[in-house]
Amino acid sequence: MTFLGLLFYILAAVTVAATAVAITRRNMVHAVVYLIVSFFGTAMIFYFFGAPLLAALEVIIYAGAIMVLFLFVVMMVKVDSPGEDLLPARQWIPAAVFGLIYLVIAFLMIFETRGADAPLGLLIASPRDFALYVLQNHWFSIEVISLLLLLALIGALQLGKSQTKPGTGDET
Amino acid sequence: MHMEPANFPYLSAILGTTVAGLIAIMLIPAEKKELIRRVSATFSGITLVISLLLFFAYDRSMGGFQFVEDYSWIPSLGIRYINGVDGFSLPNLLLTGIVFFTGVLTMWEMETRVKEFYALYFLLVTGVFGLFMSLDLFFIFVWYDVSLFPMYLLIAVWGTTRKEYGAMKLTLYLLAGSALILPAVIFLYFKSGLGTFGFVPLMQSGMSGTIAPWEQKFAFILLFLGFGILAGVWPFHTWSPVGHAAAPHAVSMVHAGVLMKIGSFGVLRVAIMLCPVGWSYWAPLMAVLAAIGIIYGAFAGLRQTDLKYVIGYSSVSHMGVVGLGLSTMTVEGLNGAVFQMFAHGIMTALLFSSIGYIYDRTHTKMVPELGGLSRVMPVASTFFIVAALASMGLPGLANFWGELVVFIAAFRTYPPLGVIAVLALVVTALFMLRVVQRTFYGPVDEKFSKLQDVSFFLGVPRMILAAVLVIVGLYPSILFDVIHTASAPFINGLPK
Amino acid sequence: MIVPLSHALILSAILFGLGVFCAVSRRNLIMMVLGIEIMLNSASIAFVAAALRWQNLEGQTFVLFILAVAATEVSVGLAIIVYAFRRTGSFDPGNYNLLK
Amino acid sequence: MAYPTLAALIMATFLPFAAFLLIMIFTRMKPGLSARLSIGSVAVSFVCSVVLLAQNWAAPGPVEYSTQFLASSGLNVQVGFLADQLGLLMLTIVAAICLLVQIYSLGYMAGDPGFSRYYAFMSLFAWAMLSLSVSRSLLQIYVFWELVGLSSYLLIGFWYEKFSASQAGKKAFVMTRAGDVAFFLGIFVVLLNAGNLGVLELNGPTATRMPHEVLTLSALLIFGGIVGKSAQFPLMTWLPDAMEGPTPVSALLHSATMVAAGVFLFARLFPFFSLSPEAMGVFLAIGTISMLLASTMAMVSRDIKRVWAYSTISQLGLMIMGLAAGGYFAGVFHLTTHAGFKALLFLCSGVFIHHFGTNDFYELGRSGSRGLKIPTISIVIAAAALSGVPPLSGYFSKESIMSALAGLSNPMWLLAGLLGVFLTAYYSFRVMFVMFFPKSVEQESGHAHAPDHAGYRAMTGPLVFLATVTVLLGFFEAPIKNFLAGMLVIDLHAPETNWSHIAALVLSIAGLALAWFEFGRRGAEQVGFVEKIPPLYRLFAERWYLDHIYGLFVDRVIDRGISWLCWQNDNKVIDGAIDELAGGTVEGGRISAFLQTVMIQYRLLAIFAVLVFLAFYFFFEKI
Repeated sequence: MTFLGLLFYILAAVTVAATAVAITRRNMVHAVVYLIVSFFGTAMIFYFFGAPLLAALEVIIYAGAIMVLFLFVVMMVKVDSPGEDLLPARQWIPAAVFGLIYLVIAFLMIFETRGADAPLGLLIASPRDFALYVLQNHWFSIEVISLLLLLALIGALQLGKSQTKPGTGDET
Repeated sequence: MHMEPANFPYLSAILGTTVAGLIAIMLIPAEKKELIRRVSATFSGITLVISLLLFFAYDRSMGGFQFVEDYSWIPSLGIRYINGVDGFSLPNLLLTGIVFFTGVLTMWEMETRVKEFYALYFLLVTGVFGLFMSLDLFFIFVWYDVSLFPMYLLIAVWGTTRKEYGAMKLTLYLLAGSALILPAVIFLYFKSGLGTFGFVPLMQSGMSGTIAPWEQKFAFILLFLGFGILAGVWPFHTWSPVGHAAAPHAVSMVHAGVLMKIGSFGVLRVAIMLCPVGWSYWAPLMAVLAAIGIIYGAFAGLRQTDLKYVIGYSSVSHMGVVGLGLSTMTVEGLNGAVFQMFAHGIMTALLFSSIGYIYDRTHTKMVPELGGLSRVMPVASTFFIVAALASMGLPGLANFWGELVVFIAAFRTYPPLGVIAVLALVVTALFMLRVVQRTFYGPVDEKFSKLQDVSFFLGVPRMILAAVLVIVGLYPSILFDVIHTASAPFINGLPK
Repeated sequence: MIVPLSHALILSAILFGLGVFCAVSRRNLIMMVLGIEIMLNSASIAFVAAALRWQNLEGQTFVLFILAVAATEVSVGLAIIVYAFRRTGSFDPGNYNLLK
Repeated sequence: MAYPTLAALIMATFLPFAAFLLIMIFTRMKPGLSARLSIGSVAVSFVCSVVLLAQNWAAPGPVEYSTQFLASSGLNVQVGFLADQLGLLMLTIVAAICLLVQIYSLGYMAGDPGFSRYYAFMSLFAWAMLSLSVSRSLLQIYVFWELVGLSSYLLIGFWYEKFSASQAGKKAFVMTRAGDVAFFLGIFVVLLNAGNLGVLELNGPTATRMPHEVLTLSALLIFGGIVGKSAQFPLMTWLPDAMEGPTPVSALLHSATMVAAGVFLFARLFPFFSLSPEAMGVFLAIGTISMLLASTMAMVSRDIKRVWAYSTISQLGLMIMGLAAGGYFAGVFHLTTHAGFKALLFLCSGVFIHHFGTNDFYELGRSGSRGLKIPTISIVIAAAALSGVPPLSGYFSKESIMSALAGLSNPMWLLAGLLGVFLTAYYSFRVMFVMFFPKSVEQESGHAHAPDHAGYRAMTGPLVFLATVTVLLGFFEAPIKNFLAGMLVIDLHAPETNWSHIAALVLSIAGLALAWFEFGRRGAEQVGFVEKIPPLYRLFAERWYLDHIYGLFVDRVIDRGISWLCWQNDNKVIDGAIDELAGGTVEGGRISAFLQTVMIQYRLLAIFAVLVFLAFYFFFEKI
């Protein structure tokens, strides 16, 4: 086991543990913070897997932008859901059952796959190469994504705006 | 099979008249009820006249399909708009014309949603007419469904006893039937390899054995059950009493008088004529079911207290006679079956029309609540009694001849079943006379003593129906001559 | 020389399972969206590992798009959640049953 | 084939039908016109039939007109007229009695609200019965057979507001229908085996081609129709109930003509039936049983019309015995004479009933029925004829039946016949003595002397005519015999056995004497010997419990048994299955809708579960 391999296992353990803790928090602020930890771990794994640009983006967008957005929303509505039944039995039991089956099958499938146990080589896609590849081969998709983001922006604005009008749609 | 083209599209003219009537009714404002009734009567009268014209203009010495119109419709699928009548469909066409017209007159006094009622009624009858005259399986199927859907609304909106239940039950049953028919039609379409839905080429390939025997057997049983549900074949008959009882009078008339004939006509035209090998294979089953239906309907009718249920069960019994005739594989059997279709249609229409009048006055159709009506409304009672006598198979009225011929054919082919069917005559007489006795005889009930007897105008539809019963009863050859032109060549042309 | 692909895939599978568990069993809309984020993230890990295994940048490209979609989804999703919260005063998904 | 003959036949048969239609459609509101139409048409029929009879009196062989009917239905059925001696004789009898009864009804039915309806039904009956008499084929006979059944139903239930009347009509129709079904099946058997339904063909060589068993079977089945229509054992109980109808109707339909149609059919197919000795044996037995049973019932009834109804059954049984014993002429001759005197009996009783308003002859006697002179004399003549008192017509016809019975090898039949003669004389004169020698007369001033108005005259006119016929007809035995002999294929072997004549005469006088001893002599208690034995009395009065058995059968087996089962099967089994199916579909829809309508997370879970299963599937598929 190499040093990097050891680091991967540590990071993986941290990520899984942080995620597991996050999804069981009653307080959403705590949950989001734990999740940020999880995303940092993921970013590190991306880096080891030779994707430095993606690692940076993971930190910036996921851990930075998205999680902060969550924090804003949680704080804005100021509800720490006191009444929430954390994990209702009629939901988590089937979820756990299916999840376990899923994991078992996933493991079986992964170990059945030939060539999956070969260790990965070290290789780094530099941001420049990556950017060139994307813009050469997927420029149209990039445009579509940008349009999507624009639409999301307009949509979110619209949703937020209709809130401000008094008397519309408060109660049905 | 001989196909004689029409020099004028009479058949399309019938369809055109009903559609024109439909449009005309839609255009009239709903408040002008009287106008709507008159328009309906006019247009239905025109169809009656045309169908009468066709009936008498049909060349009996030539036979075959006449007044044929043939236009391409969807060439890529081989669907053509072909209309034509032969000896099997002509009596049914005339029956539809008569029942249609008299039905419009029967509902003259109805006041709720007149416009919608007549519009749906015209739509229903358009489908029925189309089915009887179409010679393309695709169109037959389409017309079948066209005639089913208005039925649901007509019963659910204007019906009486448990109308939603009755309407739903009827629609589900009949759609189940059409779900059996469609696969069989498509199956035949592909197995014939002709790429056509045309009736005549398919029939020839059925006769010549291009469609293999097992394929015919398979298609036949699907088609028989599919159409048989509509014909009230035992044990798929329970929709019929419920549906009859729930429907408004004119719809009961069309329903029992014509719609059940669609079922038996479909069995004859589609199942039997397209799959003769399947027919000979399944005929014993048909005969057994029909005989059970005859005796069973009569016995079940004995216990009914609702007038319309009584008629519903008698219909089951009488349609059993039709089925028995169709199962004998003889000329007489087919003659009798088609004759019985006509006679039963007129007879039931008269029964329902009379019940309609009585119900409109007394607001009940439960036998125990009625009584003594013969004193209060002698003419209306007479109409009912005439129809009841016809239903008992009394000579001199139309039904007797159909039953006689069918029974003789059945007696020749299946002697035990023939005996059972004849024995049912006693039971039918018993329950019909019971109903007549309890409804019309006995002392007059106080609450009915002020009721009016049927007026001349309202008597007209009943008079027409009763007159047809008597005329055909006294001179049955008027129908047999026509039917024979279709049945004899068909039976003689059957593959050995 | 780091780890076999299978180990990365196992990590991804475990994270996906946790994400699904979160999305399905927490009675809280925000936590559901969080669960979806976790699932997307686990998929990203699988993509990046696969990109490394087959020396192909296509996998990384996919992760880029996943990031974009995740950002879009979260922004619109959270906006809807806030909107819905204003109307019902709750994050409980059981309350959203007007279509029933 | 002479056209005047055909025209006469058509006029004789179809005019009443025209009258029926006219009355039903146009003149329902005009009773006088209706009656005139009806009587006029029957009168023309009568004239035509008399002309035909006279014309053919000397002509040998039958006259036949036929045409193909229903050719296009695939059946080969000939219809038309068969004017042979028997048919013409029947035609004349029917037309004559129809005419007389219709005239009589002018008085009897006067003022009834259904006067027009009455005449319409009478015309319908006349049409059907006249056509039946000259029908050419069995199918045609069946058609009119049913139509006379219909008119019988309508006329029995004429006063339909009375429950018992409509009940009796229904009973009559259904019971005769039961017999008719056998007849119908018999027609099928004949048609399928002989290929022809013509009466002449069946009596001729066609029948001999049929296998013997089939012939016996068809004869027995056709006889079923005769049993129903002529009210023989075991379908006899409808006839006494049929007396609920107006008395003229009873006179016309239920004694003289319609019920005699059964015997007529027997005579029609006599050569055919006689090909099967086994069947003839059965007929003989049934005729005998009916005759004796009905006589016993007549001995205890207190209702005058019912006594005559039982006597009708008994006399019809006697005719069938005569025919079955090979006495063709005897049976037909008794049919002829019986039509006359039985119609007379009923019409006379009708006058009494109309006048005194009761059916109980004890009551009639107490009310002073002797006061009505013409009816009294006529009814005594008729009763004497019924009992076989010489020189009235009944004497001659009964004697010839006795001779036929005496010709049989087994003397049992003759003894039964003689017992019948004795009982007949006893019960008919029981009625006479009770009516005219009552123990006490409650004289009411207005009642006793004869009314003298048009209605009464209309009623008594036919009585006088019929009484004359009854007195004279017996002396025409020889000419009628010669006339009938002209048509017969088989020989009328009627051996003359004097001792049976004498025995019959002695027994009828003995019956009369017993009746006199118990009812007629001064100081008699007027209680019959049967009434002194209560179990026997009850058995007779309850009509040997036949009605109870039928009632139980219809109620328990048909209504509560089969019909109940069918109805329950429809409701529970078939509808239950369908409703279960529908309910199951709805339930299934609800379950699948659950996934769509409940919380969003269940949907997610469902998606995930499907995903898992897909993974499962692909994984194991790969292995």
